[in-house]
Amino acid sequence: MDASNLLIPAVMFFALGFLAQGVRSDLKFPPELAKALSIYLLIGIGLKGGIELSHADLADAVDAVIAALALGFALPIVAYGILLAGRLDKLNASAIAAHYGSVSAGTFLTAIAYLSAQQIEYESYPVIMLAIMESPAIIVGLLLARYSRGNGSTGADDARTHHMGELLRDAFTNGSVILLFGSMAIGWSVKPDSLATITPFFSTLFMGALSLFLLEMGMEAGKRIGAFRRVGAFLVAFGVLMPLIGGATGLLVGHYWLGFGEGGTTLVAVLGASASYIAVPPAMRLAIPEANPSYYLTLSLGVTFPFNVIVGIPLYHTFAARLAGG
Amino acid sequence: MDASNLLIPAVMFFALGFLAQGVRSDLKFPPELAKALSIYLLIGIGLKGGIELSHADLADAVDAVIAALALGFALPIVAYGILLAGRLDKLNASAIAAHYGSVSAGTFLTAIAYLSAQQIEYESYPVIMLAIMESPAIIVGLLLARYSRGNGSTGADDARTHHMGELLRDAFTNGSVILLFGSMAIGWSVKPDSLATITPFFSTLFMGALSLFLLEMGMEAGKRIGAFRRVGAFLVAFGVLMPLIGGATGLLVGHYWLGFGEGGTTLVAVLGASASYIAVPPAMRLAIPEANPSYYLTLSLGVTFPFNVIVGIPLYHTFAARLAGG
Amino acid sequence: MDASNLLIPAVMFFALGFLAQGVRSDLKFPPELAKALSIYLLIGIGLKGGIELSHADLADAVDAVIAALALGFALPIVAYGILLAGRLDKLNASAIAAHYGSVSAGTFLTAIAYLSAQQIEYESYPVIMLAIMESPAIIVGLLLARYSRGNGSTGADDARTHHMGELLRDAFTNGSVILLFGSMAIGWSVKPDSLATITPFFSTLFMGALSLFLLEMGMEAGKRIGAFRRVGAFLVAFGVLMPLIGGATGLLVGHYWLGFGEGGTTLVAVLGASASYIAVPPAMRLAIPEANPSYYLTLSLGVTFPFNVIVGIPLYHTFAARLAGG
Amino acid sequence: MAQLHSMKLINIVANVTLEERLVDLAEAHATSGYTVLEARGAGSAGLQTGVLEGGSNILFMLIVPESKLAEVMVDVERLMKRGHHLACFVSDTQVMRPEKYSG
Amino acid sequence: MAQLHSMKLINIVANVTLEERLVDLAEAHATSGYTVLEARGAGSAGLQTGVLEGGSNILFMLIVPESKLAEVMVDVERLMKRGHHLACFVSDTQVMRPEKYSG
Amino acid sequence: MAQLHSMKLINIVANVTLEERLVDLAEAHATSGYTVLEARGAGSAGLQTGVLEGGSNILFMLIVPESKLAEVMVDVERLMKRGHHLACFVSDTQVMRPEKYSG
Ligand SMILES: Nc1ncnc2c1ncn2[C@@H]1O[C@H](COP(=O)(O)O)[C@@H](O)[C@H]1O
Ligand SMILES: Nc1ncnc2c1ncn2[C@@H]1O[C@H](COP(=O)(O)O)[C@@H](O)[C@H]1O
Ligand SMILES: Nc1ncnc2c1ncn2[C@@H]1O[C@H](COP(=O)(O)O)[C@@H](O)[C@H]1O
Ligand code: NA
Ligand code: NA
Ligand code: NA
Repeated sequence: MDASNLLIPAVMFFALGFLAQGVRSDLKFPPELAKALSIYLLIGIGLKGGIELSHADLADAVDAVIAALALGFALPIVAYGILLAGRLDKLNASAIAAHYGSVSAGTFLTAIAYLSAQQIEYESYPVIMLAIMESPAIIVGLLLARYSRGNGSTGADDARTHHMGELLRDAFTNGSVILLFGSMAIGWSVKPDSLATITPFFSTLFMGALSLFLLEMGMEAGKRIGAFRRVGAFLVAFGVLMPLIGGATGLLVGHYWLGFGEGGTTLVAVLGASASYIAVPPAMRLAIPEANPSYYLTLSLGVTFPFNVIVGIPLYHTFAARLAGG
Repeated sequence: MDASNLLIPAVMFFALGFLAQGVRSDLKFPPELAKALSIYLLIGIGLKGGIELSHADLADAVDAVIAALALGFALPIVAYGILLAGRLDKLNASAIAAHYGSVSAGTFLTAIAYLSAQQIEYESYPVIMLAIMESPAIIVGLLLARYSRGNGSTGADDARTHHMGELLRDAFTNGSVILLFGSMAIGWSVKPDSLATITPFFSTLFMGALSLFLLEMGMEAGKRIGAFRRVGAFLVAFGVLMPLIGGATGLLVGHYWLGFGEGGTTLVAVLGASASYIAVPPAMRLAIPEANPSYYLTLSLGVTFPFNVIVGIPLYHTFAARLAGG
Repeated sequence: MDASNLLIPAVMFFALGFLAQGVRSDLKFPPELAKALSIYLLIGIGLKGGIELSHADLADAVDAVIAALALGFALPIVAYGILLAGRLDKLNASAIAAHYGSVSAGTFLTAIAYLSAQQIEYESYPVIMLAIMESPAIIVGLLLARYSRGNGSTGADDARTHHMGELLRDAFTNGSVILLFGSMAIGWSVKPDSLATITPFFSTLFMGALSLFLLEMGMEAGKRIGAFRRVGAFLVAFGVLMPLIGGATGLLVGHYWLGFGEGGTTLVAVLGASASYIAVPPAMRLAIPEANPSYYLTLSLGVTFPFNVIVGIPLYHTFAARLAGG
Repeated sequence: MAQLHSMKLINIVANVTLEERLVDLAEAHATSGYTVLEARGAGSAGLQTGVLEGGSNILFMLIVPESKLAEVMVDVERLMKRGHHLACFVSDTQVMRPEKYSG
Repeated sequence: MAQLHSMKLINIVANVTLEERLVDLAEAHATSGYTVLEARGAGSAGLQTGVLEGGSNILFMLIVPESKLAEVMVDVERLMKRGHHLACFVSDTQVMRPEKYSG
Repeated sequence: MAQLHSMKLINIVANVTLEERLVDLAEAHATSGYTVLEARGAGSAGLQTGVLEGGSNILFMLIVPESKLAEVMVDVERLMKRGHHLACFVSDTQVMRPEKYSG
């Protein structure tokens, strides 16, 4: 594992944003820019996934989907257990757990940039897994919360989020989910020559737009450090421990279950290790309003995201390489 | 007419946005993004038109301009008549009529994408006609409104919009008009090698940016469906009938008057059929404040726009092909 | 000097925006768009500068840096003297002076587009000088203000900006400075093949994005004309005189000190002639709150910027050509 | 000028995800409309930078006749009881056309 | 603290195209300035999502001394009479430096 | 509905560069939080179009118990004395949970 591998634009722009915040620079980003970029990036991933899917082996694809569902359902439960063991109240534990079952597209794309910079091949299925993994985590989070609340009485007059039907609806109409699956469908169904007309926009520019997005995310992450004292040492530690657990699980799933190579296994590890800060927070705002957003945002954005970008990705890759090599 | 022709990114992203709204997804777009994209698209069309114009046959160009003016002045009067026949008050009728005399760049560009996907050639003049057609419609709308108001007394203290001079001024300093003609002048006057420096931005990315814009417009259209009951069955029907009238007129003008081929005739039909939702609504806000914006926005954006994108374009093209073929 | 040289997209889009404002068009730009574009442009310049720097001759680079510092420290003092001679109060004089010691990236890039359109080569060092010149001007402005205030008593409770340490900190953590140096470091350190992944975004699109930015800046400049009466004839005259002084100084520094050719000397002249309207105004808001922003914004954005884009650049280039030719 | 009539202005600062619920609330009470502004800030729910949807606020404004204030506030209270993080403050205001707001 | 003095805060929610007119209005009455915020919402003119110019609102704020309120409201009323769709509400407020607002 | 309790709403319109200072001010007085909205406008400091940082305003809103008003206003006054261009206006408002704002 060679530190110079981190000298890729994506990582360095993230570091620049983080640093700008650290030195209390007055650098400001238009808030709308980050929102626009995240929409653009999700569509770009979706299109890529759809194209891959169109020439993917169905059996393998189904296998990857099942593995993604398994990770999405299992990891939040592990997280929930750890958080309760740490004496966190059940509702905050449920909300945080959902974030760790889901994924961070920004981290995933940084990993792809990291692999590409070293000319490491990777399987296409993880892109599909990424789209799959948003929803189960949200669902598990809601189930944990319902269970935590005991009888649903408090939710009685909020039928929209608390009945099972609505619960599933919200998980699948989540903005990010719609964008990912919608553009995946477009990439899968549109003829290549017709897709080619939008390739310059959604594909050629992709890595540059990602860098700009990560610059802003670096600043966002930096702003959350101020809240570390507030969330407490246990949760900050959890924000470093949980990605290691998720990453290890992902390594095993990627290598032994899915039989991926060095690249693909690294990406599955990143799916397991990363925590959502775009799709899941709004979902939790509505589904578990009692939870404190400053907990889950500080953890996913301020602790786990930087940890994965700087330490995690190279680490998971090292182990993935060992597994593949062995 | 083969439905698979609709499987082009522009149409599918529009459908995706419409669908996202239909399932009440929490997908949100930064409002500024749509505004930025529409500016970008208008400049892109303008530049394209200017370049075309620079090697266009002047006589033909003048002919196209006259035809555009004719459509721009005639269609609103037809629309006004129909609306009055439907017992709509005169001021709302004037405001709505202006929208149908003008054009929708989004619809026009979707038609271009539709033709390109089938490798159908098209004349360059319709792009110029698009730029021409914004203003006359606005002027007719204002004239109809003045006439509806009887003596201009109510407008007495609003000289800025009600005196003929100001009326023309407003029609020609309209933001979209300025962008279209300004960038047309730039595309026409700048040396090719100098233009080449901005081509990657304004041309290579164009279709991708259009897809993103249509995704957001699909959501906007979806949001308007809730207002259908409010505007009433007659107006909704008008929103489907009028594009058919405008489209038919455009077919005749394109084929018999301008002698265009299959592609060009389709585009003229689209100019006739489409209704403005960017340039004209702000103009009507000031010129006919008494009219209810929820009427004209619901019609142009919620009814006519989706109708043209999904049904109209293929339909007009089928007839244009027949005419050209016959 | 041939006027047709001005027929480049950058200049014409600026003119279009200026004109749109002149005819009181209702054309509106999303404010966030200009902010996003300026961030994009600063990163683009920085990356370019960093790449240049990586194969630059160190001795020459150091020489250019020293020249940039000299200009950055000297010009504000000249400006300050002229403004006091014109009976302007010391604090407004200090704030305005800082703007003229700094530079306008928009003007600089227009000059690059101007030279490129005529296939004129230019040295790479001016890009580095641009990044250098933001900070010294801010520092001189603050020093002039402290001196103007006499004893720092008034600032006593505003330690953050008035103590020397903080003063330097603010000058170097300025958002634009961070972006320029940060992306310069990235361009300098990242491997070429890795940089290539973001080149389409930050380099290929650059000139097109610049045109869009200048369109909006043209409108901003146009909006400031209304304030000319308020700032008075003397200051407006200063806004034309000072760029001539700065430009002349830049010509001498570029040709005699740095030994640049026609292109490089033109760019150094532009660095001397241009006044900041992005980096310095916010800095002065905090450091010299007593100064009136409508003075310095009207001058840098409403007077000097248009003057340089339309008259200055061709003028400085003519003299640079003479010097190089002689 | 026309005489002014007293109304109540209800202001709610909350996460943007709550917008849909607040609109439903406005419609449920048949107000003449509502106004939404994008906002950032900080409070018990932590820092809301406005950059990510999960950390973006809105300022939701509702003009209602005093007769409607109580019933609307009951619904707002219900949202708070459910745990939603929001700041709600009510001010006196005056309008020219009271009938417009007394739907 | 310095003593506070009573002023009137005029709020107008209208389509963004009206901004130029409202600025003219503020200047016509020589107010010390004006403030504009972008907004969305819904009302008698329908849904204003803020996405298209024809469907985007602004919240226009004007602080005036009570002595000026009547004359300004007359002009606002004229806009409404002309048919413009807007919501105008006036609140009491207090400032530290009254002379600043009594141009 | 729950009873309403009186609070003060402090509004400050200033250049966006002042935001950091105003946040420090809010924290210094341990308010329960603060709200910021982007704004444009015009005043003694000239036209603020919101396009460039040097010409962009914010509307900074602070809800405080009346007991805290004086001390906060002293700090605001200090900013004005230092020369910062801003408009500050204070309104009466009412909230449901006073304890939330009386940090
Ligand atoms: N004292 C206050 N003054 C102004 N805004 C506040 C105050 N307290 C909370 N807010 C706003 O209300 C939002 C939600 O508050 P909270 O429920 O405390 O997180 C915050 O993000 C702030 O924008
Ligand atoms: N009751 C209300 N409360 C808050 N805002 C309103 C209300 N009624 C109307 N508005 C706002 O005023 C704008 C214009 O109102 P209208 O003239 O009814 O269309 C609407 O788009 C809303 O943003
Ligand atoms: N009379 C007023 N009404 C509303 N807003 C104002 C008024 N005067 C000033 N402002 C706002 O306060 C900001 C700063 O004011 P000033 O210090 O006069 O430049 C201006 O940019 C306006 O947005
Ligand atoms: Na995960
Ligand atoms: Na039409
Ligand atoms: Na300079």
